[in-house]
Amino acid sequence: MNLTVNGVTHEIDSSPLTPLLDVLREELGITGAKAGCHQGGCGACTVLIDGEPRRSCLMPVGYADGGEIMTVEGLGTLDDLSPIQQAFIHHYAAQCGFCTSGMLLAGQAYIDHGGTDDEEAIQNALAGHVCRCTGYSKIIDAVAATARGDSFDLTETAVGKHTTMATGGAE
Amino acid sequence: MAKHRGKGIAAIEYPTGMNQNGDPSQAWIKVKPDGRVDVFAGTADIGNGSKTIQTQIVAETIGVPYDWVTYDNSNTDSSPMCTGTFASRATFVAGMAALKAAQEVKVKLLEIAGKELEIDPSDLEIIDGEVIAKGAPQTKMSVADVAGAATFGHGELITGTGAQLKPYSTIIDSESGAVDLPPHSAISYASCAAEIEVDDETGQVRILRLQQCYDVGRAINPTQVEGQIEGGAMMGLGLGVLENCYPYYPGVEHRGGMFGSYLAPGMEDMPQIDTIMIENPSADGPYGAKGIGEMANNPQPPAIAAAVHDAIGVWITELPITPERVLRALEAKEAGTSEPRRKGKLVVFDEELSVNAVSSGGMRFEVPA
Amino acid sequence: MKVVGARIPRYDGTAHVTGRTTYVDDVRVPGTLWTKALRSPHHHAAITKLDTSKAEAMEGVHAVITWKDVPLLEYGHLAALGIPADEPLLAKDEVRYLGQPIALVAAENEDLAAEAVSRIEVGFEERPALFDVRQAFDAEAPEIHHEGNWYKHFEEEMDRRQIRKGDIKWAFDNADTIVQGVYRPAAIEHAPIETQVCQVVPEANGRLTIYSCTQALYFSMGVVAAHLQVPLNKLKVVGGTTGGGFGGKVDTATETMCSLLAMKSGRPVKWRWTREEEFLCSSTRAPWHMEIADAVTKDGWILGRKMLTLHDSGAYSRFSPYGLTKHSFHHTGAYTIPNLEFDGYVVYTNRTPTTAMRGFGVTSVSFAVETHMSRIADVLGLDPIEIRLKNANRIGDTSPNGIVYTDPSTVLTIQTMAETTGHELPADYRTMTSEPRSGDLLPEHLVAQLGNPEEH
Amino acid sequence: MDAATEVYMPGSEEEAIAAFGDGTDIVVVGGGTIVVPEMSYRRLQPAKALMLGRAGMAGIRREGSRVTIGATTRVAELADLPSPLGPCASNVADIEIRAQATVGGNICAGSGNEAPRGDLQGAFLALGATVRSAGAEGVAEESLEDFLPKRRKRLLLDISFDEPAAGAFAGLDRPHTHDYTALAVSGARSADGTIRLAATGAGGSGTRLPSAEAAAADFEAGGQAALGDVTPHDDAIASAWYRTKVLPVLVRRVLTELKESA
Repeated sequence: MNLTVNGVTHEIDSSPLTPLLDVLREELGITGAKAGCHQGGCGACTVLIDGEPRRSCLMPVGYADGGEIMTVEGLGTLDDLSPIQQAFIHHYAAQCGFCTSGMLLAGQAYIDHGGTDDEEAIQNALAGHVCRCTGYSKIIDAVAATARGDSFDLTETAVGKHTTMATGGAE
Repeated sequence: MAKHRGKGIAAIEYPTGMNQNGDPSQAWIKVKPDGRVDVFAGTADIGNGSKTIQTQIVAETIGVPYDWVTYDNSNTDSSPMCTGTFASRATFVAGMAALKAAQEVKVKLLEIAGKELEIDPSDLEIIDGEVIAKGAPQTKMSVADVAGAATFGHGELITGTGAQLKPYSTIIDSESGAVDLPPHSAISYASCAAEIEVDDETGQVRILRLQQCYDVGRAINPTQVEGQIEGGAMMGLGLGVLENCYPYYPGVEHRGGMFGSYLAPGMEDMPQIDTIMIENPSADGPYGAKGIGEMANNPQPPAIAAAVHDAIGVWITELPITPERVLRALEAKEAGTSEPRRKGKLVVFDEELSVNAVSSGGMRFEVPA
Repeated sequence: MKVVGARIPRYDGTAHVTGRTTYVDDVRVPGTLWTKALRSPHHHAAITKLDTSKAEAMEGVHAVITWKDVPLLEYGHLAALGIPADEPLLAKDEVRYLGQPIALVAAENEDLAAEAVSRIEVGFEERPALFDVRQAFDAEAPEIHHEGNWYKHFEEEMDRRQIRKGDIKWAFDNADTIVQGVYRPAAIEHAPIETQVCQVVPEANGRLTIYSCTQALYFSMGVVAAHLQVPLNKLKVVGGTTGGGFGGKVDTATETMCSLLAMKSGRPVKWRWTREEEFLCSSTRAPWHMEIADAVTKDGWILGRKMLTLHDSGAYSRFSPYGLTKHSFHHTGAYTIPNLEFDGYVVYTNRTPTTAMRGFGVTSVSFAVETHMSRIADVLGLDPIEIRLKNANRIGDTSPNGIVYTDPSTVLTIQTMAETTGHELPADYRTMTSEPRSGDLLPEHLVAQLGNPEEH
Repeated sequence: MDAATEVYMPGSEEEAIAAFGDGTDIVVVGGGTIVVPEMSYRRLQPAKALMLGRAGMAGIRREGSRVTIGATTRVAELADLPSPLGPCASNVADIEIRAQATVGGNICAGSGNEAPRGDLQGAFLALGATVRSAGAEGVAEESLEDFLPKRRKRLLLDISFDEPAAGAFAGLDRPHTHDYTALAVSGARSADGTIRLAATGAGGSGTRLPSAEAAAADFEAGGQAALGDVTPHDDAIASAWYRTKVLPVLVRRVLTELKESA
């Protein structure tokens, strides 16, 4: 079998029923997709297969044979971050970071398929991805901002949409 | 079918740092020959953002740009002791250690600069990477040059160490619970208003909006504080209406082993979350900061419980407030058994849940009458 | 320049969004063995047989460990706080919860390790289990812990955490109404997206490098060193980057066992819990049972509180006594209640041991106290915001254990919430501050009980 | 983990039928969303696996009012079909899993470990669907009701039904999208006015609700009658008590919707 991952083609030895996630992480040493559950329940392992978001822990590698896989490592480079990567930094959409690569790729696919900054549509598209840190709102903000085509200042983060600062006592 | 809306509130407090203190954190800093600053601390970043926060504290305290500072918490060989990232202590306690180490670095930088500039160090300050004579800003020297002079001229290594420890607060009277020292150095406060909707046929409770107000002391990084508050709100929502390891508690049957059977909140459960951050500086935290990470999941469950009562007139005091519990409570209401027992001045709720109803006398809860 | 207060992006933000952050599961060490655990299939049972020879004999299996391999089998994580050890690292003659680890295997791959686990011969004799904390004190309750069914080592070997303040009898005698209720928040999972994971590498110089997802590097290092009975310079804990913790990764759940396997096999060893293990075998937030009776006046003053807390600790103590103490210190919530009688017990059951979780000890009491507060308002027909403001703690008031509040902002946060939600407050509640009470808000019972705040 | 598994990946339906044989010791893999995690957790270690993904068995065909759906058609592709199938399919898991999971896999799923499986079974039962399958006695066609008990032993090839005059679906608002339907009711009314009802999540597989159908003229009575057709169970996401309480509500909602679409 052959897999093209982030533009590089690899010969694969694993059995066709091996989860794509295990092939990426253990056979190829590409660790951007995270093993959060091996149940399809958390979304941390989502990658793009021919542009479509898929849980790599559920995908038998045999079905990805010949396909183009994109992991988070292929989304942008350190000196040329993709817009959604910039958005996640600017909107503080990653805390511990373990769900982030799955969120990014699901968000990217949503935008590639014409998704807008409509919050409900984003929630629907990313609904199966669990984040235990952020409470999701900044992830939604980041995907929406990318969909809108915002540009991002990477020296500071955005003020929360529903946040007010106040002073309580004398400093 | 009817959907009912309700509102409820809660106000809470939470201690910052370990409950009885006695939890040290330490940091040390070295300055490179070009003035760049390396911080070593043992505080794990579990997503809470302590790497960023402690880096900000050090940059601010020394007076150098943020991007001059590197932060290394990667191992116990190079980093000193830190009790850990819990008890809302990573900013409040560990941040203080970093601050103290930075203060020591600043003193040493000013000493060297004083020698170089032939000015008393107390007449110098550091602003944005430059040592400047107070009142004579044209007399200055970059921190890079100071560090170079220390290394190559004075033969000195500029370092700083910081250790933060509030002594352990001992319970000196086991009868009353009294302690010998204040057991926690800062208490944070918050309030929450919840707006919910209940479907009285399926029992589903949907959280529509959470309006929350937190006294954060001082937001070292307001966006990160928002992140803690928003993330905590969703965890509190889970606690309130979704999550349960033992769906048949006290039974242990059917414990969920997957995200599909253990209901951690998902994106579609999100209400609108409004956050008000009040900065009411703490006397003990770095730059007045308190720790609000943990308390962020505390006020939602009681606010939701009150909102459910407002919506459908029943008190559900076992969490989570599942659809089943809603329907059972509505049945009890229908049957007229949900009202508290009133006797004289006593108003007794939840008698069926009480230890008095379940134990065979080994434990009782008696109210002085 | 102002760095503090600035909305600076995460220090590790770029690493997170490019997949370059190295979590423990991303560490790659050639020759690493994989680990699987034999776990208890029973909630409570005697171990009558444990024979690992068939597993050890398998090709590709490099180490099997049981309790016999642990230099110090029982180590109390909070021994420094006077909380004695009661939990073996690996079960010896008894299992007290479903999923308790009994033996571990390190093998060439996970399949082989799982196969080896299945070849360990183990026998059990089931014992009665206890799950309801309310029945733990009954004469006929099954005995499930060698020290009895509840923890008995609070100060001066008290079997409970106790708070006494003021004159509880006076409060209940003088109450217009006594409102009583029961509050029971559930056990919940921390459920970080990164499950428990550890990699240990035995180094040529005799040290162990422990790649850990711990929330507390030094704490975990101390726990490992104690079990292994080695000085700290034999260990290097590498970590600081954790894929979510929420309290669950304060437990040193994997590090010691991986270290023992690495020492025994002389090979790098890795153990990554499955999501099922994380959900079914990892420690949880405790379920709590709380009963409150408040003595209140008809205009909403809380004169006194009597409270009973049963903290469902699960099979072992771990951090529960600490959590209960914290709970007791905060059982008045954000209010000043002058007369208190609190009794709290750490009760053992045959569930997974519970541990610290976000808001440890206080999340439970916040739920109980605040729901109770809403109920009191409802019973008395008072405004739930006003009754809270009335009783709010003020500068100079004292906490349950006698500590003076110096900068409370209960009043401010509640007023702000009222304003935000459009809740009209009467003028005296709108202008209220956290300054010491006076006038109507310093009723006689508080004058008598608190004394003159100026004296503090 | 599956090194010992003999894997077949047929390129046509004929090859798939041949490889399946009489179904002995063979595990059928549709999209993989059920089989792969079961193998990851070592609950399933098949001697032989039949991967259908490239057998050309996907697609939705229409001949007049007859709709035929191939076994490996993705659940996502049903989303735009009329009720009850469309809304039922949209309610399955999340967007990524719907795009990988197959109709055949969903229908043939065994009972779940911790929660019900086979979300689509109820909708197809309500539609009076017919299954074409291969196995021990060759290719056979039978009603889904007759097929369900054999679903673990035969290879589903396609499923077909006549488009109803009206359809309706009511499910519980799940707090989550990761799992299988806690409880849902599907209903369809054919051109002659016959009403068929079925539930998912009220037993080990989808369940037809004949008593509810018989009493369907009165929505409340229909809802209560449905309880006679099911044996609700406790699991991690709902208790039997709760399912008993809510099933009549969902039946009533479906009957109401069917009436409103008249």
